[in-house]
Amino acid sequence: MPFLSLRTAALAASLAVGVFAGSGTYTFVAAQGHSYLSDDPAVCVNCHVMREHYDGWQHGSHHATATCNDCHLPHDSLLQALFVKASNGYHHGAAFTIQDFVEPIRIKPGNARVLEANCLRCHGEATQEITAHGTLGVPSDPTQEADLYGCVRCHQDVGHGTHR
Amino acid sequence: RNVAERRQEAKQTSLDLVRLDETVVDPAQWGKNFPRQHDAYLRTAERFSTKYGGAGSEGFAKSRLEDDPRLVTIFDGYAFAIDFNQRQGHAYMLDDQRKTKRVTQRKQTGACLHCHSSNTVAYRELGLKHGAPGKLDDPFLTDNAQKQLYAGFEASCKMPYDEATKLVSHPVTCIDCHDPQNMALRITKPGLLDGIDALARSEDPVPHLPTVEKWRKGDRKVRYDPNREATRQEMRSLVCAQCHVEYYCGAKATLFFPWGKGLKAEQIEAVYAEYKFADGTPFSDWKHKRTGADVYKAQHPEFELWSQGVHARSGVSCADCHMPYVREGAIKISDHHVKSPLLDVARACQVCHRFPEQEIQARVATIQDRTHHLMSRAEDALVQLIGELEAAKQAGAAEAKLQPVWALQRKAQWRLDFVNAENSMGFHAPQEAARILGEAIDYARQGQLALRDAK
Amino acid sequence: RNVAERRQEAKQTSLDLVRLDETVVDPAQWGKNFPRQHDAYLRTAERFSTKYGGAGSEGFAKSRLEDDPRLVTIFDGYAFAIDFNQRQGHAYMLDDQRKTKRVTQRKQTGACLHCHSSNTVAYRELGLKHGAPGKLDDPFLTDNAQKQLYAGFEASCKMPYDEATKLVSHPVTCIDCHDPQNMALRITKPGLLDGIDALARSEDPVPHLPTVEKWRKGDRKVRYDPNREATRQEMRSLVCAQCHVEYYCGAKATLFFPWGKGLKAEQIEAVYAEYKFADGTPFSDWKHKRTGADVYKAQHPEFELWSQGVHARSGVSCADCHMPYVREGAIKISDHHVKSPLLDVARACQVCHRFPEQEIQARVATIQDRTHHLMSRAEDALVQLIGELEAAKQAGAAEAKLQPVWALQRKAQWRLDFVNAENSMGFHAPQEAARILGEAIDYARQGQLALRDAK
Ligand code: HEC
Ligand code: HEC
Ligand code: HEC
Ligand code: HEC
Ligand code: HEC
Ligand code: HEC
Ligand code: HEC
Ligand code: HEC
Ligand code: HEC
Ligand code: HEC
Ligand code: HEC
Ligand code: HEC
Ligand code: HEC
Ligand code: HEC
Ligand SMILES: [Ca+2]
Ligand SMILES: [Ca+2]
Repeated sequence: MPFLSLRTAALAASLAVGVFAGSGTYTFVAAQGHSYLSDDPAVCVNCHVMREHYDGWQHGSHHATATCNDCHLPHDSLLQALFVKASNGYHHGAAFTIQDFVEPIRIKPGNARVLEANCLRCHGEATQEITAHGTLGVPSDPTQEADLYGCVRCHQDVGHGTHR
Repeated sequence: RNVAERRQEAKQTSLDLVRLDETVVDPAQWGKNFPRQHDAYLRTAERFSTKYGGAGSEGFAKSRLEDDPRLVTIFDGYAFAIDFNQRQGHAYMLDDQRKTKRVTQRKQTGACLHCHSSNTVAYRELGLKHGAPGKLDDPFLTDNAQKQLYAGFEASCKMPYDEATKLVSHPVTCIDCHDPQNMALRITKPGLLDGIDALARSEDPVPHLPTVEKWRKGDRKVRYDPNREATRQEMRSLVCAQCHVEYYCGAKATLFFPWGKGLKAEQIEAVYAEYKFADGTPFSDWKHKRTGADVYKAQHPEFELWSQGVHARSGVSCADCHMPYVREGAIKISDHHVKSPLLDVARACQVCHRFPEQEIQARVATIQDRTHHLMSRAEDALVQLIGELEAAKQAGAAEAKLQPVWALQRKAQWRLDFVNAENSMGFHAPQEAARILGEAIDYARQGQLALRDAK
Repeated sequence: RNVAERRQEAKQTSLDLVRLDETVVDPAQWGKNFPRQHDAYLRTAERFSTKYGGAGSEGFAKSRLEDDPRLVTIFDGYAFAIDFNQRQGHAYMLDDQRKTKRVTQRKQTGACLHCHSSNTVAYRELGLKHGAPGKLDDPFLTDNAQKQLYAGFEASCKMPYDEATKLVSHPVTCIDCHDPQNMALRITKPGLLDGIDALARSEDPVPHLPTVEKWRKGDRKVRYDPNREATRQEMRSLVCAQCHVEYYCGAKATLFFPWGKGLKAEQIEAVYAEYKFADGTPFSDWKHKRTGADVYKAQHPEFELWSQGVHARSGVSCADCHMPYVREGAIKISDHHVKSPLLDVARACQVCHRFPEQEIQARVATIQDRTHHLMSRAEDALVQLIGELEAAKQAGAAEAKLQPVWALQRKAQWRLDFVNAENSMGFHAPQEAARILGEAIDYARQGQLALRDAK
């Protein structure tokens, strides 16, 4: 996965904070964007649009072993985690308020990369042989949908149970 | 709208302004309690088109006869040769029926109304007039109410269309699909209640209707009744199967769904082949004008074709695709603007299929184009057979020589029509549609061969 | 086993006991570093059968001719009428080829070996002998290595089979699919390298090969080379497409894959229809013995049919189903026992399809039964045409009258064979298989009609 340099991350994080401090404050507070600062899955459902994903997670195979943030936040550096948290928190809060997101909600390529890194964080040993000659992961061709590849191409239901 | 408003909305989903009961037909009344569903319901009056769907599909005429004049030859002698159009929204169903030349220029019975109007109450009122027991506000599932329904249904089938149509005033409405007490889905049309019972008694595997399979394993003493047995997910298809099915509804027998041997094209054909009218004559829809063959007419077997597809097997219902959930504020409701899913791929398909909209559209187009292409091939073969059969008849061929060729025309025509009359252009079960067309081609060509060999 | 033991195992997955390079053909050597893959690879010698798959499918004879004698009529005059068997595991490919009566009783060229042996090294050695530059241990993707490969390939195609087969000693092995340096997949067979380039230059949409679509948008100066362009996921199908494809490999031209117009049955037919051999004669595989028609032979177009299906469009590769991941101890690897997925539905299908195994088997059976049924119908039609055409010829019909009927036999036969020679009984693209068969029926019957009309 592409490595966010510390400097970029720090810069971006402070930028994001700046935005929250300004026009984003109402949104962030009202839409309970601070949910992102907790590791408790229950806080994600402060937004009703996260209800299905929460319910799905409760029925999913990883319910006992992984919470939302174990899969959806980067774990290689605290700063990066904070940055993703802040930018997702801001983005989702804004999206929720303006209601400009498209349903069904779909994970975005950047976050899919984060997700896959987390699969490997826990299952890296088990999969080392199949990943030895290159990641299964996000395709080199940007025109391809990221979620068609990688672990989730087959294990789509590990996080949230079956969709169909 | 801001977040505070949205919270508010979340709580306002079901108003209780009007007391709904078994006598309220007018959807506007129901709409007072359920404004969102009602608003969408009204939008079935909007016109749209997709490549092969909707009223006047892209590049096709609204009149299916103008669009494909071969159909005039194929239906010659039958009402469908005068007037046959692309379907459109539910709002039009009653009007379109009243205005079609099939009704204005041909005699039809009240049976037609079974699928083109809100008749739950109309049937019961008529039933009461014909001596059925109880009162109109008896709950629908009581014995009395059911007797009213059936008595009215049967009486209406015996009335001339012009008279019967005066008994109704709405296209399908809330009460035909919903229990006014709790909005649960329910089946109100006798055609389906009888049809599904016949299906339950057949041997045909129905993996997509698990409660039918379950009923078969029981003692079978009480008939299969979807209102008692069916799961919610099954009901999400069965409410549509009240109408989107093959049927017989001519003057010689009460309307019925021919499912006693199963739902496949050849199983339905076999039911008709064995069927005798009350007067002892063998079943047929009409005598083909040019060839003299007794032939069958297939109408919109959406439920039957869907039954053969992988969606049905996977438990995907009609409502999942044609009435997908839409978010209204904090809650999700069913989109009561029943329409082509291709107009709303995000909600109708992408909840299950993680592919871009363009890709999903392309998949459907691939399936439909294949069907369309093969169907055209089958039509060519059938039209050639009809032409040659007509010529042989005119040349004075003996009936004994024509008989086996008629049988082949009947088989070919039935299969072609099964796919053509179905409204998804093969999408509901792609391989099955192609298989049926392959057989249609075979029988039509065999007919042509038989004619030459008979000479 | 406890966690510590599992950890232990995890580290032992990739041993480094042997130095692998471009000269190591023997899989046992590779197996020292990759014992799990090698063990499974050896198990391709196991025999099995499913309803329609494997060697001697359930209820079907191992000999496809015994199983269905109509094929003897259909292939009359060609080697396939003498000997044609169910496929079996990879372990048998070289042996089965050496022993088939198609080789022992007919003259064949070395081209046959392209898909039945490990020839990556054999080609290069032969190429070096024929003057290609460089050395045998040049990395495979270097210019020199590629020149060796092509020179050897072409030389081998000109050799008689008996001589060429002495150059090889293994069925497909590790080196034919893998780079010895890093085990990445690679394409080593010239047939595919040329074929996919021809495909890239065609107009046919290939949504399942995104890098081909991408290449088409570029300047096209350098030819499409899967070893440079293809994604890993594409490679998981392309390594199989080295062999599981339709081809020409007779004496009159070097082996080629006919993809210059696309991958659909009629596009391949169009390539053949335009093709002229070096001596100027039009393309055909053989002259049908009974009818005199010049006809084409289809062989195992698995890649082509898969390309038309929804799995290909969804990015599901051959390896996903035929070499699913298995967990061995603490690690997961690709199952190198390449076989029918129906023998391991849990791994091959159920990660993606969360339905019970029985349900998945039933879905496949439904698709395959439909195909089988329609195929049988098409065969009947074709065999009748052949019989009547033979009779007409014997009765002395003029060639001018036979010509159009021959064309129809060719079309019908090509389509029937396309589905029959394909090895999934329609599963790889159910609707497409049925469409092709529908056309086969039409052309066969049209041939019969033409014969009668010509009289
Ligand atoms: C075991 C890992 C895991 C856990 C734990 C997890 N998820 Fe997910 N999440 C996934 C996967 C896998 C996907 C699907 C990505 C795909 O299919 O491309 C996903 C997708 C999503 C999506 C986007 C919807 C979509 O289908 O693309 C949302 C929203 C989401 N998760 C929210 C949550 C929330 C909220 C929680 C905690 C309640 C949570 N996730 C817990 C693995 C996980
Ligand atoms: C402020 C309301 C809100 C909260 C709280 C919330 N989400 Fe979301 N989330 C949204 C909205 C709105 C979207 C859709 C954004 C879009 O598609 O543009 C979304 C989308 C997502 C996605 C997929 C889209 C992407 O950008 O990849 C993931 C994954 C996700 N949320 C995870 C979480 C997790 C984990 C939590 C709790 C830690 C959480 N969400 C809490 C509103 C929220
Ligand atoms: C926080 C650690 C963690 C993360 C992150 C995680 N897993 Fe797991 N996963 C586990 C544990 C623990 C188990 C159950 C124990 C076991 O059998 O190994 C498990 C079980 C599984 C299983 C077997 C059960 C099943 O659902 O079939 C699969 C497959 C799997 N994980 C795939 C994934 C994928 C794919 C991802 C990323 C989307 C992922 N995991 C993310 C820890 C994790
Ligand atoms: C092409 C499909 C496919 C892809 C891609 C894939 N897997 Fe799997 N995975 C499987 C199958 C099939 C199994 C079951 C193997 C078995 O039962 O022997 C499996 C098993 C597993 C297991 C073990 C589950 C158990 O029962 O202990 C884990 C963990 C896992 N996969 C994680 C991953 C991760 C992480 C990735 C990405 C690097 C990944 N998989 C990519 C198909 C896939
Ligand atoms: C998996 C999704 C799906 C399911 C389930 C499904 N359909 Fe459809 N249906 C479609 C698609 C796609 C079309 C083609 C629409 C078009 O061409 O615009 C279609 C077309 C139709 C049409 C013609 C619509 C038009 O606008 O021309 C009717 C009527 C219809 N379906 C009824 C039904 C009924 C009744 C059922 C259940 C028995 C059903 N469908 C189940 C997806 C579905
Ligand atoms: C009472 C009978 C009846 C019931 C119940 C019924 N339909 Fe219809 N449907 C019709 C008729 C009649 C038409 C054609 C109206 C016309 O063309 O005037 C139609 C048209 C349609 C169309 C075409 C819409 C368009 O705009 O082109 C679709 C899609 C459809 N129905 C789907 C469904 C689904 C899904 C259900 C169940 C949720 C259902 N129908 C229930 C009788 C019914
Ligand atoms: C079993 C249910 C059912 C019965 C009985 C029925 N219809 Fe329909 N009708 C439908 C459905 C569903 C559609 C929409 C699908 C289509 O157009 O194929 C439809 C469409 C129509 C249309 C619009 C499209 C067209 O064909 O021109 C007309 C007009 C029509 N019906 C007239 C009649 C008449 C007249 C009768 C009685 C002879 C009749 N219907 C009986 C269910 C039924
Ligand atoms: C052709 C059949 C049909 C008609 C007519 C119909 N509905 Fe529905 N309705 C459905 C189906 C299918 C559902 C989904 C039920 C379920 O999932 O159990 C539904 C669900 C509902 C619900 C439950 C919430 C939701 O949206 O899922 C309400 C409320 C409702 N309908 C109101 C109405 C009203 C008011 C009318 C008349 C204006 C109406 N319906 C007409 C088929 C119909
Ligand atoms: C509720 C879930 C669901 C919905 C909604 C749904 N599908 Fe499917 N679809 C499935 C399942 C399940 C399969 C069977 C294969 C599988 O198990 O993934 C399938 C298979 C397919 C296939 C391949 C099978 C075939 O018949 O060719 C196509 C194409 C397809 N769907 C298109 C659509 C389209 C277009 C829509 C919307 C109009 C749609 N689907 C809506 C679940 C769904
Ligand atoms: C989605 C799963 C899937 C994919 C992808 C797939 N196949 Fe298959 N294949 C099957 C099934 C299922 C059968 C039928 C097996 C049987 O009848 O036992 C089959 C049959 C076969 C057979 C005959 C096997 C036998 O034992 O008789 C061959 C050879 C084959 N496939 C090769 C390929 C090739 C080459 C590709 C890629 C171009 C491919 N398959 C892609 C599922 C798949
Ligand atoms: C070098 C050519 C070659 C390559 C590469 C190749 N195959 Fe084969 N395959 C064959 C031949 C030849 C046979 C038949 C052997 C026989 O019957 O003697 C065969 C047989 C099979 C069978 C039937 C097995 C059985 O036991 O019935 C399957 C399944 C199959 N191949 C799938 C694949 C898949 C999947 C790939 C790619 C991962 C692949 N093959 C790569 C040539 C090849
Ligand atoms: C383009 C690749 C390719 C070429 C060239 C090729 N084969 Fe095959 N052959 C295969 C594949 C793949 C199979 C397995 C699938 C099947 O049996 O249809 C196979 C199967 C066979 C079989 C076992 C099944 C049967 O047909 O009896 C024999 C024997 C055989 N080939 C002989 C030959 C001969 C002789 C030649 C040369 C005239 C030849 N092959 C050329 C790919 C090829
Ligand atoms: C017919 C083609 C074919 C042959 C022959 C073949 N492999 Fe593979 N192999 C594959 C495919 C496909 C993969 C999956 C690669 C990927 O996902 O990138 C694979 C993967 C591997 C991997 C990576 C780990 C894994 O299991 O996914 C190793 C190691 C490997 N093979 C070793 C071998 C050895 C050793 C041999 C010879 C005994 C061999 N292979 C023969 C097709 C083949
Ligand atoms: C890596 C994922 C994956 C694997 C492995 C896989 N499938 Fe599928 N399958 C799909 C997708 C994606 C579709 C297309 C419909 C959809 O989007 O769900 C599909 C569609 C289907 C369909 C309906 C389409 C059709 O062609 O009729 C059937 C049946 C099916 N799969 C059976 C199987 C069987 C049997 C196997 C194992 C031999 C298998 N699949 C393996 C992903 C997969
Ligand atoms: Ca009918
Ligand atoms: Ca060939």
